[in-house]
Amino acid sequence: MIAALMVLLPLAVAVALALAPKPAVHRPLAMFGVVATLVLGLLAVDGGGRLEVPWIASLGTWIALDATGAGGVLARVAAAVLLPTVLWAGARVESRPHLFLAWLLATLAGLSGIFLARDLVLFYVFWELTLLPGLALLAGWGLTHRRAAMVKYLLYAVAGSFAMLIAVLAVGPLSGAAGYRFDQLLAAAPLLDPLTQTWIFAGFAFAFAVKLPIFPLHAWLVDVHEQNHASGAADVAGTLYKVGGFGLFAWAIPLLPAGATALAPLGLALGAFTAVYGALIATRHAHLKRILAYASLSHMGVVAVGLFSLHLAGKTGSMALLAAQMVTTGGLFLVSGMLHDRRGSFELDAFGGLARSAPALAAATLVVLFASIGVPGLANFPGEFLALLGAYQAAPAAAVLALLAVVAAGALGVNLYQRLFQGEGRERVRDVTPLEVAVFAPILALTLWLGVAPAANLTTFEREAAAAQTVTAEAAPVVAEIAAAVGVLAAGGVR
Amino acid sequence: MTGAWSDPVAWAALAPLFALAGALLVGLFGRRWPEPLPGVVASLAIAAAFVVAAVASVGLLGRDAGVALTLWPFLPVAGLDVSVGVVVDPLAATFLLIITGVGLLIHVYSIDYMRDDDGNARYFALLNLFVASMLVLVLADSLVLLFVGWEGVGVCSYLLIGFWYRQRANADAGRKAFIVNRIGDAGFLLASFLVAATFGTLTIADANAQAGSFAFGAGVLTAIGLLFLLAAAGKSAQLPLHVWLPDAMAGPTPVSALIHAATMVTAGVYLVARLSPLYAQAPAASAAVAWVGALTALIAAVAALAQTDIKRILAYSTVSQLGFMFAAVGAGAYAAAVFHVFTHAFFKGLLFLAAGSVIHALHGEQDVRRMGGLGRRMRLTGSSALVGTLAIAGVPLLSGFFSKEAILGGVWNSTLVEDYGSRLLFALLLVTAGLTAFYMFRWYHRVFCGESRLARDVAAKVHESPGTMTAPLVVLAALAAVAGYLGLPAFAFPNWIKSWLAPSLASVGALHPPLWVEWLLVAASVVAAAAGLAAGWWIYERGRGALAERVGGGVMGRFARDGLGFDAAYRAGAVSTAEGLAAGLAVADRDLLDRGIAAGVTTASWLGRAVAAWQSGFVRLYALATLIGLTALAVVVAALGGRA
Amino acid sequence: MTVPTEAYVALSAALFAIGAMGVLIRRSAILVFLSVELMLNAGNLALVAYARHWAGFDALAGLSGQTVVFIVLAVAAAEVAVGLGILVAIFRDRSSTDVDALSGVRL
Amino acid sequence: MATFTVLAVVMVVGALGVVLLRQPVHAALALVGTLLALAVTYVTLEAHFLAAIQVIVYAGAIMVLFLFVLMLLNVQRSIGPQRSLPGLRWAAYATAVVLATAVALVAFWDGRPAPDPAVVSLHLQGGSAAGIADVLFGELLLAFHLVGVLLLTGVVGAVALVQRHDGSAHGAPKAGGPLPAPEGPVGSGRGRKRGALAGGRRS
Repeated sequence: MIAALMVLLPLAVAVALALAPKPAVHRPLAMFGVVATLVLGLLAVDGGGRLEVPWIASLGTWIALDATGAGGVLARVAAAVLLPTVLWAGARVESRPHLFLAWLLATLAGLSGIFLARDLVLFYVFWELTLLPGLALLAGWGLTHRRAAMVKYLLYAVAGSFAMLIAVLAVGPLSGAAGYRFDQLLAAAPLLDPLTQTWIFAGFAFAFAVKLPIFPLHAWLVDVHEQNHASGAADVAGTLYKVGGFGLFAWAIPLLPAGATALAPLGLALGAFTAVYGALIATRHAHLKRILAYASLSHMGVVAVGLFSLHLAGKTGSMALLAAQMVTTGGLFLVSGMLHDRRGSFELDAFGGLARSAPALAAATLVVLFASIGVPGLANFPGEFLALLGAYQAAPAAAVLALLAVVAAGALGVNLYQRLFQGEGRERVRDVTPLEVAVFAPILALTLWLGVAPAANLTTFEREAAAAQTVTAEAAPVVAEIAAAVGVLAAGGVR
Repeated sequence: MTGAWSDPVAWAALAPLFALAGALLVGLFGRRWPEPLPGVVASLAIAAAFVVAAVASVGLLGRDAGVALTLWPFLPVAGLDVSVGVVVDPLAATFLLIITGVGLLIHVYSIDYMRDDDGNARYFALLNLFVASMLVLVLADSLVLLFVGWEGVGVCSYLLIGFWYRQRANADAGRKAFIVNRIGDAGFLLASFLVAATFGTLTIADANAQAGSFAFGAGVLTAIGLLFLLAAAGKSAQLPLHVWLPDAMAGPTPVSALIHAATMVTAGVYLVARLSPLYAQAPAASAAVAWVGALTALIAAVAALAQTDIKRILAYSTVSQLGFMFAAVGAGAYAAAVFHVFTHAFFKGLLFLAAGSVIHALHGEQDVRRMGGLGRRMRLTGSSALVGTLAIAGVPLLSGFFSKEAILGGVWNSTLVEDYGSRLLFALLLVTAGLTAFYMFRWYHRVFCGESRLARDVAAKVHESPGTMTAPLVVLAALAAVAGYLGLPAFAFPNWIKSWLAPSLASVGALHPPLWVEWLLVAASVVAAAAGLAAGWWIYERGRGALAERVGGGVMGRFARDGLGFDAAYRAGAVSTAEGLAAGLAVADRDLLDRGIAAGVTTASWLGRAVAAWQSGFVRLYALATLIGLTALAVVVAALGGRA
Repeated sequence: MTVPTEAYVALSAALFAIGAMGVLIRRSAILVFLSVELMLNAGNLALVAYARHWAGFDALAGLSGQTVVFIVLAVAAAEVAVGLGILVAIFRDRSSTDVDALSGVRL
Repeated sequence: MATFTVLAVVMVVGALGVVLLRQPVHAALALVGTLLALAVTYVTLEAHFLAAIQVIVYAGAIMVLFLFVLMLLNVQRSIGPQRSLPGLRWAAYATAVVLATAVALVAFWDGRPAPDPAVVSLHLQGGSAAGIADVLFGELLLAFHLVGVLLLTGVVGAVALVQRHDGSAHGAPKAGGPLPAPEGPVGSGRGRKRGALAGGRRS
């Protein structure tokens, strides 16, 4: 029931915001929505966060939600990151702020749905629904070339969704599962023959790769970020919506272990390449948001590497990194909004020497930036370390390549800091305002918390990863049997 | 090795917390405090850390095992069970004392050195944060936590080198240090992954214990050792990753003293010493460590000969001395290496602080060609610097002599790298020792002796530094003079430090040559130091300096001054390769991927328009199309003979 | 001798084709309409012809076929009413019944 | 056979007249001829009721309606001289010939046995009104009702289409006559309609 509220409450608040007459209530209402969702998420940690109600009986779909697992952690982090975002957007968005906030809340509702859904069809529905707020934020508040960015985004998203829809439609009937609930699918889908699994997995993986995103399906990401509203708040929503990694972790890999095994080498290669690719390309750009987009692409490469290692530590680490980058990349996008506030531009050439007149801003940015490049003790490190550790066990070469990306990301981080904050300052800019302090506070707190005491989250992630691993191990002999049978049949056919 | 908070030794775990608390206090509020307060608060934090370190060290006396304390779980994943935990043992305690002790002196020194700098609070916050990271590094019980400190000191070093970030060169130097360190860090991570894959643990003690069960010289141990060598080379500025340290002199001089002489750069030595049971099983990796160290020592000493910046000479000297330590840990003389870390912290910290005092007096002048004769105007600084110079040169009965002799003897007698040319290593180090004496004599002479070559306006204002700056100099000079007596030559005298460190370090068998050989080794190092000093005296005091400067001005001299061409090679090789790759990928991303997809979209919409052109609005055309379709159907049916 | 059904169908096909031809080559909407009527009747002829044919094999088929023709007649009447109405409306708007002139009227 | 041949010739000639005659009234009269011949053909096919209906409804009512509209609109001039779709004429001829041939061939190649005329007569009952009524009010009752609804809708639709919206239903059109006024003052009703059509074009 609490899990259902985590979806419904932000949705209701979003509707209320869209209809609310008085500007004075908009920001408190939005804040209430996010805080209440966060509190619900925290309440749902033990047991109270599960729900199972039949939905469309003839299709075998369920309204099944669970806030106690890995998705619950991500949903909570997403809500926590939206807290400063709503605060910031409420003050920074000038035209129709209540609608902007409403779409942010709708994003939160959709994300809760994606993370909590324990029914594949329900997951798919939320997956698609959450596309709308992102598009609306881009369409309603984007910059000059938003149209092109939107079309691109939509094309990629629809192509991915189409692949996933086919996969969803295939996995149920082909496996003969009793329904689309996760446990029902888990009882049947891993027993599919490896070839079928590979095809279905490919469908899922395509959709998830678009949303991760990884090379070569990433072209939409940069344009969308560049064209989003200058406050950076919409970019945070976009960052939170990078749920491809979660899809792989929670659905594709556990349900289709043989397919995952078959395609893991490709995923490892593409992920490692993406990591290096994003980090290197980011150094060639001079537009702050494009740099952040490419840098986060690099993170997603590491996430993919960790997941496709199919190693316990790798998968666990990928989820931790996903949660951490919500905070750090999201935080950096908010910083980009603050910087845009001061200089009216995202071009790096417009900056330099800001640390002199805005030392607190520089320090806070530095913490988030260093967290983002994986400095230990801060948010991204545990995830990055474990993801690469897992990757090393599966494919040392991929880990080495991804480590190059870590080096390159470090170079990128210090380059960026130097061009923004160091050097001879031009005219003075103001240091952090009280609002910005309030925006930074949760970001920094989360950054430190995820970096210093990640154990509780990691345990949750690992439990889920390990459960899937057990199923894989149990299914393995069956899969081998089926494979052998297929081999015999094929041989007979040849004869 | 278990511990509880009731054990005073475990209180050492509080040391980084004190430093961290100081960093937070000063960092958050220090900007609004009146001038000396940030420095005082920061110094008090370090003093508190020093006290618990001292208590812990005293508590450890007479025990044969350290104290371990697990604080909270960190990465409880995949059976690794990494937690935030500390180990306080003699090795850690030694480093704790060095870090907090020298750190405290440098904090005090900085109060006046950094007076009137508008980044005062930031400076002390970062200095405290640095100490905290360094303490985490040496206290860590697992490779992961060690890496937390490892990167933490890198980050603080980056920020402190680029402390005066308004000059581009300073910020660039910080960036360079960070990136080069990051390369080493990649090695550290890879090594950790290999450790996890091989031993199934990331706890240092467990890994060391398991390494003992592997065959002597096992390939995987060698691989781990080499990867950790990469990490250590990055942090300790060893070949080929030494290039950042000379540039790191862009930071404030006390920072150079603390980070780039006394503490952070010794982290690589600490790492190898901490993993000594593993290295003791991997002779090839150990030999690599020793050879990297010896070559670095020689090359850096040669580069130091030609430098003209008062701090760059000391920086190359540091690289060179770190090479000595690496040669020692590589050769299995772990205690000798740690001993040299110990003494080096004093005399190199002293030399840097003396240099800082000079720079302070000369209002920023750093070129030794425009100094000279300062010993008469700054007596305290000059005499302390003399003690430091003689100590590092290896003059008998000063601390550097004992630790350097221990290293030379350890290398000569090494069984671990006996098959990898230990005698040649010894020769290299002996030559380097001579060079060290020579270039340090040059440094001292050019700054403090002879005619004054100061610019006139500067000369008028030269003054001795205030007491908060000279007091640390005096303390360090005293320590640099006497610290060596903790480690008298082991073959003839009681060597206290070796037995103190014994529980923490692997014991590697050493050759035991006849006593006269041992004495001969001592004599050799005395001769090397004497020869170096004599050559310096002959060239610089007896007026042959012009000759030397002419040689230095030639091609070879320029080559040496530019650090033997490493920077240029990296710029031409790695940096431009990476930049070219990035440029290529960026172009590919835009032109191939983005435009390619855009072209697909354009084609689709062109097709759409082409098909839309059929919808002309002419009803009769539609009718024709319909009719043609019907006709085609009829023709097909007819062609099939009416059986459709 | 009975005329074979095939002959009627062939005649129906010819009428249908001529009607279609008319739809295509006449530009006056009224004449297009007349041609459409011709096509409808060609279809009716085929229906009646086959109604007679199948009446030889099935008791109900013949009359059913003829009844369908009756319904087609009724539908044609409705169609004419609406069609001519549209025609008049267009003529009022354009003072012409040229179907090509209506090419702008499209989605 | 002779009867059929005569009727066929009459009908084809009439049909060609509909398609090819320049004067719309002539074409309409040619269609009337064709439909009357068709009615006779129905008689030869033993569909007497249909033949009667054909004469009354088609050749009578519907064609009268056509002629009435022709007169009303008074379209004497053939449509303008420009040919908007030049190749269409020949495409139409060719397609029509191919279609007719193909369908005829299909019909002939089918090769079904001819029915027994006696059985045919028995079952068709001469195509009487009673026989058709049996089917219409039995098997096809629903269709019958739907046709009723359709007719009603057609009537309503026709009225709605022809009705003027500007309230001047009885007033003379302001710009009547065969030639439209390309510019100038436009009647409000016409203006609104043109607007509607033009709007459709844009979307």
